[in-house]
Amino acid sequence: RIEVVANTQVAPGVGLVVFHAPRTAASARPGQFVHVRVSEDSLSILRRPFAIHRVRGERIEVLYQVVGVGTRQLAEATPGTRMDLLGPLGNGWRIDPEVRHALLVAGGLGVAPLGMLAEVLAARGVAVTVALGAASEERVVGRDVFEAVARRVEVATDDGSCGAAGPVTGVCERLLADEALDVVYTCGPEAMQRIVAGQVAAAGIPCQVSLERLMACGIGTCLSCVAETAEGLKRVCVDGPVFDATAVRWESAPGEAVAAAKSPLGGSRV
Amino acid sequence: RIEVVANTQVAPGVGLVVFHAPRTAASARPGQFVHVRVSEDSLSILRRPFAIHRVRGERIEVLYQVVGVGTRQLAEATPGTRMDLLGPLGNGWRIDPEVRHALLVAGGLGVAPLGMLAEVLAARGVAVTVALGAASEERVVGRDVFEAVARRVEVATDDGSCGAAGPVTGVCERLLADEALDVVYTCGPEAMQRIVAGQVAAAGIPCQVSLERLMACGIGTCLSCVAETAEGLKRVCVDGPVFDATAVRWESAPGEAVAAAKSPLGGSRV
Amino acid sequence: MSGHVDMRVTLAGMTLRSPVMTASGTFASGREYADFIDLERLGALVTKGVSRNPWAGNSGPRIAETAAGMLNAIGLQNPGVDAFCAEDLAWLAGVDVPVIVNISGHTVDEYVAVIERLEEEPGVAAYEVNISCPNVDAGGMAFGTACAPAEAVTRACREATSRPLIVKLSPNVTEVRDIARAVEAAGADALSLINTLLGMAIDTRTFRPRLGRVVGGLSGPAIKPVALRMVWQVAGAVAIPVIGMGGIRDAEDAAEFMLAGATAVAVGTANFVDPTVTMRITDGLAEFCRSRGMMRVAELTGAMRPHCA
Amino acid sequence: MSGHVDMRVTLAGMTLRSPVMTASGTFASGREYADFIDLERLGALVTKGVSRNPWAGNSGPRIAETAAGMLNAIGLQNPGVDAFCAEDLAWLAGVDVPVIVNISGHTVDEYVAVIERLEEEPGVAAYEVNISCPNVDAGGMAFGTACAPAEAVTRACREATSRPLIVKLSPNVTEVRDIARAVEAAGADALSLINTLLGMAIDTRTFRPRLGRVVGGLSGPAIKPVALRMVWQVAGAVAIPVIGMGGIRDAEDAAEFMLAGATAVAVGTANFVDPTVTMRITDGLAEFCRSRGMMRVAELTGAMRPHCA
Ligand SMILES: Cc1cc2nc3c(=O)[nH]c(=O)nc-3n(C[C@H](O)[C@H](O)[C@H](O)COP(=O)(O)OP(=O)(O)OC[C@H]3O[C@@H](n4cnc5c(N)ncnc54)[C@H](O)[C@@H]3O)c2cc1C
Ligand SMILES: Cc1cc2nc3c(=O)[nH]c(=O)nc-3n(C[C@H](O)[C@H](O)[C@H](O)COP(=O)(O)OP(=O)(O)OC[C@H]3O[C@@H](n4cnc5c(N)ncnc54)[C@H](O)[C@@H]3O)c2cc1C
Ligand SMILES: Cc1cc2nc3c(=O)[nH]c(=O)nc-3n(C[C@H](O)[C@H](O)[C@H](O)COP(=O)(O)O)c2cc1C
Ligand SMILES: Cc1cc2nc3c(=O)[nH]c(=O)nc-3n(C[C@H](O)[C@H](O)[C@H](O)COP(=O)(O)O)c2cc1C
Ligand code: FES
Ligand code: FES
Repeated sequence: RIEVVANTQVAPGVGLVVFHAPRTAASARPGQFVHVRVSEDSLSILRRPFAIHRVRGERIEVLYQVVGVGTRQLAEATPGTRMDLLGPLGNGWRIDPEVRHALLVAGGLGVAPLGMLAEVLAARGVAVTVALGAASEERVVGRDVFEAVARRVEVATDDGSCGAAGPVTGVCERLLADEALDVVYTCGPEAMQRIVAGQVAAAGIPCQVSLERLMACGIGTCLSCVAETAEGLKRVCVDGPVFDATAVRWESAPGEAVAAAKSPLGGSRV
Repeated sequence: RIEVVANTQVAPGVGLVVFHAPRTAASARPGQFVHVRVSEDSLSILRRPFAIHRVRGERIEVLYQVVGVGTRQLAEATPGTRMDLLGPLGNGWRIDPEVRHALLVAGGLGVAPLGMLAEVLAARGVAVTVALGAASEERVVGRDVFEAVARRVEVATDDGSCGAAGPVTGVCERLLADEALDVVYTCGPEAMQRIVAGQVAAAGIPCQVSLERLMACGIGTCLSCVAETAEGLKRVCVDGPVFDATAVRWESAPGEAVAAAKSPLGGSRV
Repeated sequence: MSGHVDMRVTLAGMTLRSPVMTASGTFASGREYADFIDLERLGALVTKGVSRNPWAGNSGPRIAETAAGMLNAIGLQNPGVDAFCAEDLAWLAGVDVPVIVNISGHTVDEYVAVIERLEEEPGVAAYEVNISCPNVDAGGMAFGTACAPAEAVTRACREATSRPLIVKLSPNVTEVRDIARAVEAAGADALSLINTLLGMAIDTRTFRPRLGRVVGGLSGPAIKPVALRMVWQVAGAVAIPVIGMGGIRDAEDAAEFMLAGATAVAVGTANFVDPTVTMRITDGLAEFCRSRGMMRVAELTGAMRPHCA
Repeated sequence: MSGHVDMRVTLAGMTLRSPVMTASGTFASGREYADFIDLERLGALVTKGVSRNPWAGNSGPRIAETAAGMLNAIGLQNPGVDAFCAEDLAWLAGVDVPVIVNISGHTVDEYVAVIERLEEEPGVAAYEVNISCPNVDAGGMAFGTACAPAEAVTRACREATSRPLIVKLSPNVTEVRDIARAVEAAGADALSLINTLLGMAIDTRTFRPRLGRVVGGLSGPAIKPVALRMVWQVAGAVAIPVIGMGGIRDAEDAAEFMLAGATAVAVGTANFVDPTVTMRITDGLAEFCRSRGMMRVAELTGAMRPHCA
């Protein structure tokens, strides 16, 4: 079982927990996730999936938004607490060696799986531009992480308290026009990812999205997490969470039920 | 909800937890108990009943033996933890104003409901003699509490590591012969209480026993905790836990299933 | 605090102050709970099961805790209807709350005998007939597990009273809608469900059953999904109102049952965990409605939306 | 570590290394679990449900968490028996563990077609026929909820194979012993139970069902008391062996099922919580026996003692 070494609030209802997880840290790739058993004696028996936000040596960072019992328990976890953690799981973002300039578009906690991606891209000499969307200035998270490695970071807030006023998709539209981009990576509420995917398709460049589904096993056996794609039903936990935007059958999107009902990503309008 | 102000191990697998519970402390009588909701999100939803061991100002002390999930969680409770606690519940020991000399016979954690009784009796000028039974010396608990107020404290251990070797019922037999007693109060495994009750009856003096049953509500509504008595079925949580030994129909004793299977009292042979 | 939300619901001709009732056998006759809550804020108080003659109940252990639930084999211990009238009803006469008496019997005649005795009493608002009792004429198999006996008890009780008649269904059946329709046809004014699921637990230390009677009734949060499913099925199958119960421990749970089609809800096992839970649920339901701009709690009944409409 | 306790059990003519099996649909075909456990230490590996043609399963959400359990409405998604043979069985050929294939169908013929196809495959140790599937000929009501259809499927499957035939019973019935006897009479070599309890959950935020299909199957610790009761009832009613399952998450749970009469046990939902749970249970069962001086795990089967004998 894995030890919590730090756990701090970084925005209203949003926390950053750091785990000492040498094996997970050593093998994690950007866009993968961990499946966490927050409590052993809880009425809630299932694990909770969380993206690996960043890796720091033997430690991994997870950004979480408190939306229910499991994330509430996670927020209460004090350093020293040990949790059973599976991972890294999932396919992670695909990084094409040809890529010179990448745009990362995050809505709300969609920043979670993009932190490590920005760092890895920058380390490979890829120019990184970031569009961050949040409800308000105080809800913008991970900005420092991106500013440390990105060429350009644009923020959009619903109330205009920071950066452009309105949805991050507006900023995305503008950046697609301004910048010479080779690829777009996006994560956030499914509805927002869908709009971004449309904009990027119109711009004629590849786009990768990260889907979210209710998950039981997290390792590909229970078929709880399937998403409809051009290649048929795919398991988000092992075939995803990252998919080519063109392959996703948005219209199906049972994820919207999740997003609308529960998703922290769904939490903030973008 | 009530705050845990201290929680320490006093013997192998036995802890003493102190609650800051002003209202409970103010109205508690010897032999009553509290019904504790150890955890709110646990798979174990029911409260756990524990005797009030002693009252100190606005605080109450509870002696507990770790036998299962609830007592394990209780053992893990750190000072500052808050728990929902009902009580004082139950009838408590009857104290007859005529009494001049009382014998308290405890087997294992049977000492729990007898601590406050010894103090209250002594405060009223009643001579108190105590017989404590345990598996071994390290398992003798509460001795200091009794020695502070009792005229005489005799110990019996199964392995003879402290006091007389063998069951506490042997010591009881002797004290009944030695001392001029007006009443006997006993708590411990039902089988042991039954033997004591027989010895005391033979000596021709009154005996009060404290029964143990599985309890759901703790306040008299669910009829989980009934015991057969001369006056018919009684609810241990409100009509008890204290009964006149002569009224108890030992032969029925579903409590033995409990005692044998689970009771911390049943835990130690006496 | 109920504020401006109208918490009243009408059920079988009764107008209840709130949809939150107590579940039979988990609240005795309310006396013990008077120290914890204002009984007069309950929608109705459902008493423990009452039989014609005194029942001793089962030998112990009578309960066993299980994951998110508990098993009970109390065996409907009760002092009989005469003692019930003399003690419980007499005390309840001083409390302004609709009293629904839960009826037990081993034969149709025993059910009827209890109702006939209670017809003499003014302080009874309605009857809840528990058809989960073992039917001695049918070899102990519960009245509630087949249409014919369920119908027979209901019809006989119906003929014995003009007061509101609620029949409480057993969940231990293949098709609860069939029983519900049979009971409706026999004259029930409302249905309550679910009673406990038959379960068992074994002590791995002693190798013995945890319950003296080996099997018992499972209640608590563990059974909520099954209860909710049955309430939804039954509410869609009958025209009479449904009282939903099974694992309710907060206002969200209560709302779920109403959304599934329940007109009122009953709280059982949760009273053992928190004696004030019925008040928390009542206040929580009002807040639930207010925060959604609903003026009447009754709007929740059957308001479940189709999936992703 | 199993040490000196003989963990073997014999079931329907098979000698299994251990009584601990996997529950269908919670373990796929084991491949994903090979990273976590030694599949060859399992008593048997029960595959996900396989049908003649590919089944797409239900639209989501497919699961919902509930108190001490979960609801699922996967809808038996599977690629069909041909793809199953080409991929899953081919991979399993390299693993030394008895493979029990779980069979799904909408009609008796579909069940038989799957078995006929699998008869060509050497790597199948036994069949587990899931009669909880909707019977389209009977308007979708499950085969397993009435004696006649349960008997019909069993008899047809029996005629199609001489391999061990296990029939998996649904718990959503009034009298599981009746179904068990009917299935035994129709030629089943063993019974497995329980499948999931039909349940439901509603999202109080959206007022919509939590499952795309509205209702689904409840599994996990919450259902253990019901499962244990049914296993005890069935073990006492039939002569063929019983495989017990429902909420097992540790060795004590497994022991309870064996004490109630199960010859072997299957672990389902717990695999999602801890992928190594089957090994923990296997080792724990051995220790459970050793600490009680039992030399053979099989001694546990039916060893429950009467109450306070
Ligand atoms: C691949 C993946 C990566 C994720 N990464 C993050 C992240 O980095 N940060 C973050 O805050 N959240 C993330 N989520 C969402 C996160 O898993 C849920 O917010 C969390 O499970 C909610 O648990 P809860 O007990 O607080 O909520 P509850 O509503 O009590 O959960 C009830 C059940 O629903 C499930 N559930 C609820 N919401 C979601 C959801 N949006 N997605 C999947 N399952 C859900 C829970 O796991 C649980 O099984 C991710 C989800 C997926 C699928
Ligand atoms: C009136 C009364 C006073 C008690 N006072 C004390 C005390 O001062 N110190 C102490 O250590 N113990 C005392 N007990 C016993 C104590 O209640 C149990 O040891 C405790 O409930 C075990 O909980 P658990 O979760 O650890 O065990 P588990 O076995 O996990 O509990 C499972 C269920 O069985 C019940 N249970 C288990 N053992 C007992 C038991 N012996 N009596 C009643 N219920 C039981 C639990 O409450 C729970 O509902 C008292 C019991 C009663 C009835
Ligand atoms: C201890 C106990 C006693 C019960 N006694 C009765 C009874 O006398 N009559 C009855 O119809 N139901 C009885 N029930 C069933 C409850 O009324 C209720 O239907 C069931 O417990 C499900 O609700 P819950 O999960 O909220 O407890 C009893 C339940 C419990 C736990
Ligand atoms: C996600 C999921 C899928 C299942 N699929 C099947 C199946 O294909 N065939 C079957 O007979 N049972 C299936 N079951 C039922 C389980 O095999 C098992 O009978 C039930 O879950 C109870 O055991 P548990 O509580 O240990 O999970 C499934 C259960 C779950 C949770
Ligand atoms: S969560 Fe089980 S298959 Fe994806
Ligand atoms: S515990 Fe409920 S009546 Fe005693």
